[in-house]
Amino acid sequence: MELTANGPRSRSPLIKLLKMRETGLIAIILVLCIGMSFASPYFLTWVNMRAMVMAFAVEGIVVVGMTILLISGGIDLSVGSVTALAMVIAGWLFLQGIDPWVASAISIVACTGIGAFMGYFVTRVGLHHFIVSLAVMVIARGACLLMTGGRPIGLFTLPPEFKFIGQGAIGPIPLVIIIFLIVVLTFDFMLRRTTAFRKVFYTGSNEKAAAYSGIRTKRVIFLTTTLCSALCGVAGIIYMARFGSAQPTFGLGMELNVIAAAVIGGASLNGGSGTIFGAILGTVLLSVVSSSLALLDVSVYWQDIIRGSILLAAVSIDHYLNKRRR
Amino acid sequence: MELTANGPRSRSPLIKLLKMRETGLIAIILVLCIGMSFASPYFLTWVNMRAMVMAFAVEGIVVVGMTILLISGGIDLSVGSVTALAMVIAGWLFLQGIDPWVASAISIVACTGIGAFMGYFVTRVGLHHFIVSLAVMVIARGACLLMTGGRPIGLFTLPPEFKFIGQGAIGPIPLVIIIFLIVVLTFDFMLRRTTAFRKVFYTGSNEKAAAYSGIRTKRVIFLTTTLCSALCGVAGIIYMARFGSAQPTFGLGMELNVIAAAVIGGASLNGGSGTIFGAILGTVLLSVVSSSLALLDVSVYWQDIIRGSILLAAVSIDHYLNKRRR
Amino acid sequence: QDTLRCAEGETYIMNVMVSAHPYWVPVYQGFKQAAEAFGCETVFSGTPDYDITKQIASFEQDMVKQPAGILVHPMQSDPFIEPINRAMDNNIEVVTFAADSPNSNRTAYITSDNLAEAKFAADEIVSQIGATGQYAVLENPGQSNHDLRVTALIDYMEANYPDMKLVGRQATNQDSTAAYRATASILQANPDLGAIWIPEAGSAEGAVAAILEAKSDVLVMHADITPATLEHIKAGNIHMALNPNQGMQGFMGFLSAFFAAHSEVFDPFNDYKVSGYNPVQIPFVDNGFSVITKENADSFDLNVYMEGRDPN
Amino acid sequence: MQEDLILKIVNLKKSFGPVRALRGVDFELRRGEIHALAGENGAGKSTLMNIIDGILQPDSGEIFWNGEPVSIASPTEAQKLGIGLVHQEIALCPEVTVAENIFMSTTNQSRRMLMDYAGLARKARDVLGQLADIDPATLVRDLPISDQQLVEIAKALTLDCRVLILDEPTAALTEREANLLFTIMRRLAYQGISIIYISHRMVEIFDNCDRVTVFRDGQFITTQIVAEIEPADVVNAMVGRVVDTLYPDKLRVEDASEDVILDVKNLTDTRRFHDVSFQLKRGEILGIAGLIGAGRSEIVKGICHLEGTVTGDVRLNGERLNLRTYGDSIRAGMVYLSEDRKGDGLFLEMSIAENISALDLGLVTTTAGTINSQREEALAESLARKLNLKYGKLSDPVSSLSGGNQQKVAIAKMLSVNPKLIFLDEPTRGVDVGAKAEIHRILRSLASSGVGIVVISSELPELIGISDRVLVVREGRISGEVSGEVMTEENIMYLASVLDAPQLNAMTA
Ligand SMILES: Nc1ncnc2c1ncn2[C@@H]1O[C@H](COP(=O)(O)OP(=O)(O)OP(=O)(O)O)[C@@H](O)[C@H]1O
Ligand SMILES: Nc1ncnc2c1ncn2[C@@H]1O[C@H](COP(=O)(O)OP(=O)(O)OP(=O)(O)O)[C@@H](O)[C@H]1O
Ligand SMILES: O[C@@H]1[C@@H](O)[C@@H](O)CO[C@H]1O
Ligand SMILES: [Mg+2]
Ligand SMILES: [Mg+2]
Repeated sequence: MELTANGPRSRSPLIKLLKMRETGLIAIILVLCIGMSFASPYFLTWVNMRAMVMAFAVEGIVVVGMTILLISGGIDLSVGSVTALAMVIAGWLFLQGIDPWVASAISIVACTGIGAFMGYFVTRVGLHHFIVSLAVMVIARGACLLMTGGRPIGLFTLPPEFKFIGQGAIGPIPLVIIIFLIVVLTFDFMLRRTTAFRKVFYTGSNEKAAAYSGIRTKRVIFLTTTLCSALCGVAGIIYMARFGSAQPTFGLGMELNVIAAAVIGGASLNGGSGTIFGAILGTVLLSVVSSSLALLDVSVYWQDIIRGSILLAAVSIDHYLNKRRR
Repeated sequence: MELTANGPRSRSPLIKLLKMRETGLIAIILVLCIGMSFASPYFLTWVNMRAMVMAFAVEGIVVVGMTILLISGGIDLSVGSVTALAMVIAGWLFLQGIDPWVASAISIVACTGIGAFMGYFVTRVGLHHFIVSLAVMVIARGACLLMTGGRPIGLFTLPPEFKFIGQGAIGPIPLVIIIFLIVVLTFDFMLRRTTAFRKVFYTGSNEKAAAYSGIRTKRVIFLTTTLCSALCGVAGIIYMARFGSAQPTFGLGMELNVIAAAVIGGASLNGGSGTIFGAILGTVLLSVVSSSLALLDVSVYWQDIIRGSILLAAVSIDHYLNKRRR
Repeated sequence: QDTLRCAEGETYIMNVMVSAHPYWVPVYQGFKQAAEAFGCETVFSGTPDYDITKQIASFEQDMVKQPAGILVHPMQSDPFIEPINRAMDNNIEVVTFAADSPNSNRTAYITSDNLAEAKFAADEIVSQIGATGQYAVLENPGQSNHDLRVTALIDYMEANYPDMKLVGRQATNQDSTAAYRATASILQANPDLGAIWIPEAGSAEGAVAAILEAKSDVLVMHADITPATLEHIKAGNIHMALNPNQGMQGFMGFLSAFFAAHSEVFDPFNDYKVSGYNPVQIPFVDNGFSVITKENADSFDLNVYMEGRDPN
Repeated sequence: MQEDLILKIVNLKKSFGPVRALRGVDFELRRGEIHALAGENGAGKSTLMNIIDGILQPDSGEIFWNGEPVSIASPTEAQKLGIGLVHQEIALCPEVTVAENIFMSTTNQSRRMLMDYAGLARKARDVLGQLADIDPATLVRDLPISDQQLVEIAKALTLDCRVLILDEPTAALTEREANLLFTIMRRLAYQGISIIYISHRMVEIFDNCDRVTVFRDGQFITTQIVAEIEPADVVNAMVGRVVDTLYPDKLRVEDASEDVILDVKNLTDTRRFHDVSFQLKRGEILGIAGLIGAGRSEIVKGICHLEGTVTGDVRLNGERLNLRTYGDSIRAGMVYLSEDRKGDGLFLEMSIAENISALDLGLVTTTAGTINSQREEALAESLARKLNLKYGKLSDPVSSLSGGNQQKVAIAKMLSVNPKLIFLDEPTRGVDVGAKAEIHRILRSLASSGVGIVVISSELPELIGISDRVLVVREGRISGEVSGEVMTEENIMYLASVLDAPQLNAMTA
């Protein structure tokens, strides 16, 4: 299987592994984990691992959408509020007596519509993703407030089969993690291997050259923008099932986290490069650092300083390793 | 005087005005203001105007730094926490018995140092501004918490001459507004007219071309990064004098506001273009919208929706006007 | 006018930051109910943002409308000194609630006693799990009432129950995902954790999810309430919540501002006439707090409470 | 004569990872000479120039400036020595005006605090005036690529330099502009300035240069006095074998067909061209000539629906095309090779293979909709071989290739889809003589096999050499057509610029 987005090669698997853009990140995460497993006897337990993955799994779905959007040359600041809006719409509809599955489907369609709305302003009106998604971030948050009066919607009456999405497990593995893995693997595969997604790379790499290759770049950008919001919709529904409530203030500041994960994982803010696998590693890195600080009960007043420093160090080391390898 | 950053032309002043990138924004703001002065008898009062300008004046200083940084091709997510850190450092030093002017000077130097630190990672290590400033945003916020234990520092004992910076007025005009105007006019002039600042445009427009012309582009980027943090330092000190306290949680989310203002005002996220004048108009636009909603007692649950929609509409109209004019 | 009634158009404003936060809803209802009783107009105002300069701007814009009084939740105390004093100088009575600006000239300050809440929570934890055990806290550094709820509890434990050990202290800043992550880690590191105290409800939602998933038997207590935590109380997942009686904050807040604005009905035995201050000044009102348990939970459903009421 | 050497390079080496771009080259430049540097694509010419200009650092070797050993650490230092370089790839600031671009390094070194925009504009107009009619106040991003090339040259001319390096400056210029440039070059040389001139056009070298140095595969081969040798000697030294630099045979009269491949009627886009009608017959190669900005590119882009909205009638192989997008055009078998490979021709940071397959991913797609990387590599490899592409791995980014090799990738991309009709806009821009001959041969054989070939070229000898018929465009209209005997440079120039007779005379004088 190909593991770097660019460049189909056929070498030995080991050399391939060492040549991957992601190898540096994997190494850094491993070093952190090994360090942690000495520092805390609880780190390497199944329960801890499970909790750590649960903490980023749903956000990871949004990271997938953001990464694809970044590759196409876009960006989306509205992910946090659109995810919240997904919960709110579905929760609100459910309270109006609509079947939760139908409510969820409607909500995901609505989020997809929001993405299309942004895509329209970007590709037809010609505005920059940054400013359009910033406006939509504010509007979607406003819609959350309007629909809830600012009050979280308690959804304890959701049927157990529905809550199962967020709280159930198949064998020892929570369903949330399974959904996350399916989304990640699917899109990782599609992005590396399918013709349709290759156009995303062309468009992000040089939009004009892509247009001169007959690619309908506006459509590509429209679709990646829409996809990102649709995945926010999916994430919102899973959060709702998991927390049994819909929170209008959910996901404040999520955008920076999600973009950071993608960028740490090698996505370029100028478009044209990035991998799902890398972005998820970026998510894992951020998450391992946070969880470790909590596990070691580092003083709250020190945590941010340490967290920021580790982030900076990790990114620098990764950059250095990548530069050396090339 | 030249009013567009790019393109020295010599036409009649009227044609120049109509050709300015900023004309559309000015028109939009005027329309909003005229509408508001009908909608609310309070809008056009001196006190309301003063409150509105006071609400963005200090942040406007940060907008100046951000705009210059954007033009050079950078971005800074740490502005909010660095501004807070400026307050905290100066306040903390003052409580240790250091003269407030000296404490402020040290604090501004420290912020400048933070900027230089980021500049180092960007220009020497080769990381992206986004990720470096994100890490520093977290670190600086952590430093605020560490130095204050998370509690605001009350600085009631600041001498009145010092508080005068933030609370005093010369005639009817608050000193804060005067400082803001001086900073804006100075940097606007420098950016348009001085050879030193033209290099910022060249670097941001095409770093390679600038380097080929002998411009030390890394130094330019280093300096714009440093300048932006230094201006955060200045803003932090003014806030401290104005509030008579140092708030460790100050400026959360400020970065998006500040970047949005610059982008609305025509700064490109890809570098190479932007004006201080435009960015300040962007700030004014955002501020007028917020203030108007508050003044009209629009239901809080509707405010965000309206605010986001006006933002999107304004940017679209401005874009349309600019496209037509060219 | 010799009776306590508002003149035509006499208006009182309630000003807050993060204006869409549900916490304010019952406060404003109390404010409005009191105002209606005296024939007064009310306005709910403030900024949707968590931004001190914006709140100050909105406060100053409130002043432009010359209301009789403003009930304000100052996002931070000292930055409000100057605006509050200016309002007072302009004959606008300013009352603070839930958070104070003690060095300003505000007329009154209404709040639940955060120290008392913390003390109550500590005693309750000990009464449930005993005086020897482990506990943890989540916090939101920088918001003073939340800080107080946490630090006061820790101090009180240290002073009164030296065998209670604080094993986890994480900042989760009202974010349920962060709270989930932090709680999960604390549980991992401390299998014998007995209780957790959370100064607000947002983090409590994430914490409960982690505790349920870990199938752990930790006693959860928190301040404030949301529909989700309310359900958890009903289901027994959360032991109890301390709610700072928002209605009273609004009701007393209005009365304090209104009385101060109508001080002409009052001629007390002191020096107010010669010294020139307002005779109706109340430095501090403790509006008490309610304890929400499985038994009384039904009375704390905000959605039920708001049915048929106008939020504005 | 040792003392008149201004620049001397000894045994210079430079590698990019495994690629050894320079394997120990020598080079000598005399004061006041115009010294041509020739070599195949990827021979290392641009690399050496970038080293002389301080952009790249050599791995080893020495540089002597006026006999003194120097190390040139940056473009600023090169400028201080008096070295000016016109880059092969245009490097201008798009958001900045022409005037400011031209004086960028002057501004950089200036001790003045304030910008003198009026002065800049005036001086810019003076320099530009020698070359073209470009408003100094326009933003560079609004200029077509050929005008940008002129701005680049103007920029170098303002440098107060003692060594001026021109790396393929005429690749996008028509002869008129090129001749203006040569006049300026000779004047500068007369004033004692030394010029290094890189070009793949032998005519230019033999008409204008004093000496010529040849590199091959990163090695120095020879330096000769131009007057003493023939173009064939240079080509021989470059390629290491004798290349048939003649153009392929034209279409023989008896093979001429009446089948019309492309039939364009009354094509108009209101802004840039009007009422364009012409036909392309089976087997012929049609050339399009014109001055810079005449509208040649716009016309063919209009036919392909790449830009703008056009009205008119286009028939391909007799069928009326109803295109809505360029994608439709590609599917109909009609493709366009852009004149601006960097701007809209290539994905510089993507791999060679990915670039080549971009035009029709269907060719490398499995039935499941995934990319078949074996097939993708095979496609790239066969075209790379056909065009003699010099590369390391097919997975290398295109940006790591030399300019001429990048152009070959762009051509490979067009050929990948087996088109029915190709519009080639400056197809051999920057391509070396050997490869050029090969490309001409390929074009001819495609034409013979029934593929329609339309070539736009600013290099008239090439256009005449390869075309069976040439259309001349002037100000958005077809001003005439030449073929056979009358297909001469004079006639084409006349048709291209008849309204500009004085300049035509000056040029032919
Ligand atoms: N940045 C780079 N990274 C990797 N290889 C490079 C880089 N720049 C140049 N090369 C390689 O160095 C060799 C020499 O390139 P150079 O650009 O000097 O050729 P050139 O003689 O100027 O060719 P052309 O006539 O096509 O412009 C080529 O093989 C090229 O692929
Ligand atoms: N992006 C653009 N914006 C404005 N005008 C343009 C643009 N592109 C081209 N033009 C103008 O359109 C006309 C035709 O340009 P075109 O590129 O077709 O010329 P050409 O004959 O192909 O010559 P060359 O390619 O050698 O410059 C010119 O006047 C040119 O200045
Ligand atoms: O719990 C706090 C309240 O005490 C009030 O400060 C408003 O915000 C809530 O989160
Ligand atoms: Mg070259
Ligand atoms: Mg052209």
